[in-house]
Amino acid sequence: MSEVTLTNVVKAYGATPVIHGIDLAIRSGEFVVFVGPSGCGKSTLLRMIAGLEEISGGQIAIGGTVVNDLPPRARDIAMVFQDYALYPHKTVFENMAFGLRLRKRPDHEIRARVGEAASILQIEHLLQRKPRELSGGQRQRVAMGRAIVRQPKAFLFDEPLSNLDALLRAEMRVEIKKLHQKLGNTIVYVTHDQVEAMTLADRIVVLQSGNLVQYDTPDGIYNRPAAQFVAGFTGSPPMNFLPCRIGEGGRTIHLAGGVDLPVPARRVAECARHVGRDVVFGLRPEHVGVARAGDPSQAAVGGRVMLVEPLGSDTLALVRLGAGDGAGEMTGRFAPDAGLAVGQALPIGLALDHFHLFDKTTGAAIRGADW
Amino acid sequence: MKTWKILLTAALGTAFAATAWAQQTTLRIFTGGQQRPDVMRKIADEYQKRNPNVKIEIEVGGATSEAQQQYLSTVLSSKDSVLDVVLIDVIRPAQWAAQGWAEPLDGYLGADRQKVMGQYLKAYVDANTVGGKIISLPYFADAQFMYYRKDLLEKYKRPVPRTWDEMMETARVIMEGEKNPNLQGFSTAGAPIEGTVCTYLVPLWGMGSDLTRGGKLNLDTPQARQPFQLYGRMKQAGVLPRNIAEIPTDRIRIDMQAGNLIFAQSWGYVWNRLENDADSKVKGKIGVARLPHDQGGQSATCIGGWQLAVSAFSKNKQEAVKFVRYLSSPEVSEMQAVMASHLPVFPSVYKDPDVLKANPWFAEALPVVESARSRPVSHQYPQVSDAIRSNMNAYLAGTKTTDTALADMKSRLQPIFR
Amino acid sequence: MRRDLSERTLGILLLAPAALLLAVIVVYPIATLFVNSLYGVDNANPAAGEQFVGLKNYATAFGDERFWDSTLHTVLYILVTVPASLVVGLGLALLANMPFRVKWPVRLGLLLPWALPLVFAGLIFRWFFEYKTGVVNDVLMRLGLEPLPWLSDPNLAFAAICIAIVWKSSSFMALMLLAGLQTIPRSLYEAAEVDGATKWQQFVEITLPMLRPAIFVALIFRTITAIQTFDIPYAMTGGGPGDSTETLAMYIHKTTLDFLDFGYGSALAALMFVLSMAATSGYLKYTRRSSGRSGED
Amino acid sequence: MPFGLSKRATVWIAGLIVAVNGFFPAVWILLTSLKTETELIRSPITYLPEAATLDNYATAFTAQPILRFMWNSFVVASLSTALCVLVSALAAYALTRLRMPHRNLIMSVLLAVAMFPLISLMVPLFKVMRELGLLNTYLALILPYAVLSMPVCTLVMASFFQDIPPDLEAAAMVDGCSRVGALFRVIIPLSAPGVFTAAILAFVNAWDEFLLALTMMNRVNMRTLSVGITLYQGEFAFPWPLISAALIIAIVPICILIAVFQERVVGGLTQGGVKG
Repeated sequence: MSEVTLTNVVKAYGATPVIHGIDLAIRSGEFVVFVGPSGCGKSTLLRMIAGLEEISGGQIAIGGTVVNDLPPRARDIAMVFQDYALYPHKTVFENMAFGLRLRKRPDHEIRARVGEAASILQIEHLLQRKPRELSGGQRQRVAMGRAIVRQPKAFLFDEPLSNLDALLRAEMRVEIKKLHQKLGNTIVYVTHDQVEAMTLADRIVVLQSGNLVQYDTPDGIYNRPAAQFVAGFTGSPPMNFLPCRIGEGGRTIHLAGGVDLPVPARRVAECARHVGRDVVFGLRPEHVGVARAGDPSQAAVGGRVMLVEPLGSDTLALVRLGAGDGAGEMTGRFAPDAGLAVGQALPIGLALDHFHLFDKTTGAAIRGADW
Repeated sequence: MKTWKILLTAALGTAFAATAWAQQTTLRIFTGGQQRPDVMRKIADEYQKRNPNVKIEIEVGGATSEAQQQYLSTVLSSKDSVLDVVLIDVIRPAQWAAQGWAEPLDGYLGADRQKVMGQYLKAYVDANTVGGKIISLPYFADAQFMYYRKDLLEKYKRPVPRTWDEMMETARVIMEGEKNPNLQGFSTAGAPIEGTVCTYLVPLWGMGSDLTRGGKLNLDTPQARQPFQLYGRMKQAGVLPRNIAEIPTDRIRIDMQAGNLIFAQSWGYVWNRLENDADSKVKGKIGVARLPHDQGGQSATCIGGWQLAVSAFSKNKQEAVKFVRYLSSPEVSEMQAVMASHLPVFPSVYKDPDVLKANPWFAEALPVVESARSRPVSHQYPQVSDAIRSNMNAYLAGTKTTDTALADMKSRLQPIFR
Repeated sequence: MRRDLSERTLGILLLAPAALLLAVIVVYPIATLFVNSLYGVDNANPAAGEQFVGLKNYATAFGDERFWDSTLHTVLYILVTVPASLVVGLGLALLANMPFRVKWPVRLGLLLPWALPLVFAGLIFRWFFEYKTGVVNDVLMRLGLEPLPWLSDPNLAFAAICIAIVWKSSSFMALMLLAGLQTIPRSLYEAAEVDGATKWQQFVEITLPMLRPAIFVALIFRTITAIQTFDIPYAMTGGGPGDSTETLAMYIHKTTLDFLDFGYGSALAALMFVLSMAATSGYLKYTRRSSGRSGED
Repeated sequence: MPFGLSKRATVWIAGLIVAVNGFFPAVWILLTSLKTETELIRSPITYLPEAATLDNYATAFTAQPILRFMWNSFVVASLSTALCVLVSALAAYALTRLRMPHRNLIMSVLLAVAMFPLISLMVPLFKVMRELGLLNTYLALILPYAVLSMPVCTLVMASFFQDIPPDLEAAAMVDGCSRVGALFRVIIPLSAPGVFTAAILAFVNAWDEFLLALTMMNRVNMRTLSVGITLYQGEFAFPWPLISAALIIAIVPICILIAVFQERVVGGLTQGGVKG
């Protein structure tokens, strides 16, 4: 059993609180990713789980044991650091063996476990080198290897891929995912990269200035963001936001510049509760495209192309809705062969089944009953 | 009235200086910080007044004889002509002669030699003459005295001791009577410093013996062992401080001044401090006497004091010698005695009423100074001193026996006095 | 089009000021010194001045018991005070590296011993070890122990001098090591902590190996100064009792500036130079070998 | 935490140990400077002065021009430090960042120089200074002090220079710096902690030095502090209370200097270059 449970965990530096009472239950064997912008407290939270930061209040339990007062070495965890924290004076083998040696495991066991981890990570040929002689990716593998050999209750990853280049990062992401599937340990993983979070996690914890904003599966985070902040943080490019007002009977959404959007029938009831209110309208880029005549799932709006970014698989374009200054700009995802040109007038189709509404001041999602 | 005189002299002096500008000579004299450069300045001003063509600059060196010599060694080893006259410790003339740093004065004194040298205390004639040549002239005198607590001796009705054994006995009686754990019987220099050489030599001389005889080392005598045995007895009797091997010169004065000593062997400066320092607990309770000697011996003491040498590298030797002769005159000796309480090098000055008025104890000091002897005159005196002081110190510390200390002393001195 | 200087020419230009200063201030005097060591004064005829004597001064030194004694004392000072000030300095550095809220008293405490001129450090410690009025014996007596004649006993005097030297020099060590400590990334300690290392294991497994380059630099300089140990024993015991605490530097000082035997003093200085070369080349050899193997950080 | 102490208590105790170790002789001197000589040799000893007096301070200021000594020390120490740091920085740069032949040899020569006993160089050095006409000038001490601290400064700076990525220097040169310009605009600012450490080392070495100062400066108003303080002693006498007062006067500016710059003196080192 290696679940990790946080109950009302608080951290303050002097009088300055940085973590505001977080409750979190991580199931045994689950891969949980903490994500959020820098300064949101995600690393602090992870370090509190590791025991590297004292907690100012609340309770942390690992595998059913309250570990508040236990030093890291007694928590049965392993950690992979952002800068890898490899011991520069030890060989790769000794780096990996260090934790076992400290626990006075017999030599043959150490050799076996290090060998096994090395073969999983394909770094057998590096065992006698010093960290200095390794490439970034190799060091990353060693850092993971060091964690694996310990066979801990939980792995903690602190932005482990942030020092790698994009290609290597994608590759290592796959490796980590495979590793989790193979070992099945509980993993708590911190990143500021939403792609990593989405691809790796069983569940994601989104943190904002020391508060837990949403704890959900990647699908839930993406499709049912609990707040404008979450929506704006996930997806690439992120969700488009425009200010709006809900019209009479919840049947229309009024954007600026006189652009009105019809609310699809199945969401009218939901909108009707907020008639006349100023809210934020959100729509993901994949729901912004060229209007297709007669498609009932779309609302067509006149628009103009402001900027084109071909990605190969598809093309992103910034379009201005309405005439003149219009309702504002949105990024849309278009087919690569759409033949867009800057300045071109274009009817834009918005897939209105998928819009989100957020409170203008709190940013909280305004949810329908069907959610 | 007096002001007028000074102004007049100054005016005349300036006028004269203006005409004599062409032959103006500047003499640079080096003195230690402790030989009262302020008094020397006054003396030099007087000299300048009388010799308007001469300007005297005084360079003040470090405080201790060693610090000064280390500086002088660097200057003179490189044959620098910056200094004309140098004030040197009484133990240095032979070394200066050997190094060729001092200009021998015989030639300059010429026919005056007998007359000039005849006026000094004899020990100073010896100390300043090396191989028959006059290397320097004495500036002021010093010697080791026995200071004692007049009040305590009176209290216990004891005479001033004349032998070491009497002194030990008296000290023991007083220490037992006073029951003051801080009161020590007798103290003398025991640290590895120059003063410790005298600690060995004084009892040796008191036995009528000396370190050398006819230029040869003379330590195979029974007397050579006596000083060690003497201090051994004192240690055993508890008369000497336990840490005698750490005692430097001024510690003796401080202990005496604090009322912690009955007898002390130290230099002339101690008197003034004991009588005049604000924190002295023994004002008016101190007597000065000759140092004790062994049964059948005769009291002796070490001379100290400072000598005037003319640098061999000076470019104004003629003028320098003239100035030195002035500095080494009864007139200046008297000025020093009055202004700085420096002991005169002329027996006659001790009896001068002005001098006695300023320093009443000089009357008692004269017989002591007359019994003073010069430490061995050798161009390798520092090595001689080192051999004696380090072995005496080791003996006092208890790390060497009489036999080993004496043997080591001999083996180090042997190559010097061949 | 101005061409940049070649690296080699530039290198020579950049080294030139250092080389010029060295030549004037050190190399020329050293050369004079080696020449001097071949001259000596005939004691029978001192007035004749210094005569060429070849290697006689060196021969004399090898037969001079005092040379060997003072060399032995110097070596003993090195063997005791170099490791001791390393240990104490490391301790101070570790303590000073803790997260203090008010930092200046700690830093001042670290820097003061070093900023106090050597001569005075020696004099102050002499007073501390004084038999009757010293703090050390006062403490001993308060603890009900007998006062010790610190400076009158060769072994105690040696110990007292070593204590003073270690006090004075450990803060320099601490400063060098503190600089080294602060370049060790925190995450290494965190990794070790997570790996299960206790504080002590972290010290042995992380701090010491990571500090090795700093320790070597500090040791080299400490050893160089230890070879020249002079001021503190000079001020505390003047070499006594007897000559039992005299160092080679003190003997050279005495020979040159008191005995005025420049020839012999120069020869002794040359021999001391050989001793220090031997000591440091040992270090250098060790560093070069180990750096060749591991690639120093 | 060991011995069941809270972290805060451990930190406190650590600070106390370092501070006490550093301060106790200074405190002792301070107390001594308020005592009279007779009190000083009392047995059993007194720690706090019985009748504290400031007389020793008054005497310290009047008996010798101690402020002048301090100024001399300050001028000599700071100028020699500047010279030393400049020359050593150039040398360290040449030795670490240029492809120089015989690097190790040059380094060894530098170290060997540091090993030469100063005492035995005194007479020849005095001759050199006299030939150059520098006796009794600040230069007579500035030059030798700069040289004596050169090895340690070069070594310290070299170790910091080594850690700077070559790219930074390359960037500066692409931006239009010459090599020497890159040294002054990039390498030295980036190794500020190292330069600062080297400077402090050189400064304190110069501030402490005694033998050379004694020999090269013999005019009273050119003496440095370490020599100047010994002038308070007598041929026989060593007036502890007075000398203690002079020492306190001498230490105070250093303390203020350290307190003002303390963040950089040690704290600057935390920046630790640009690793990682």
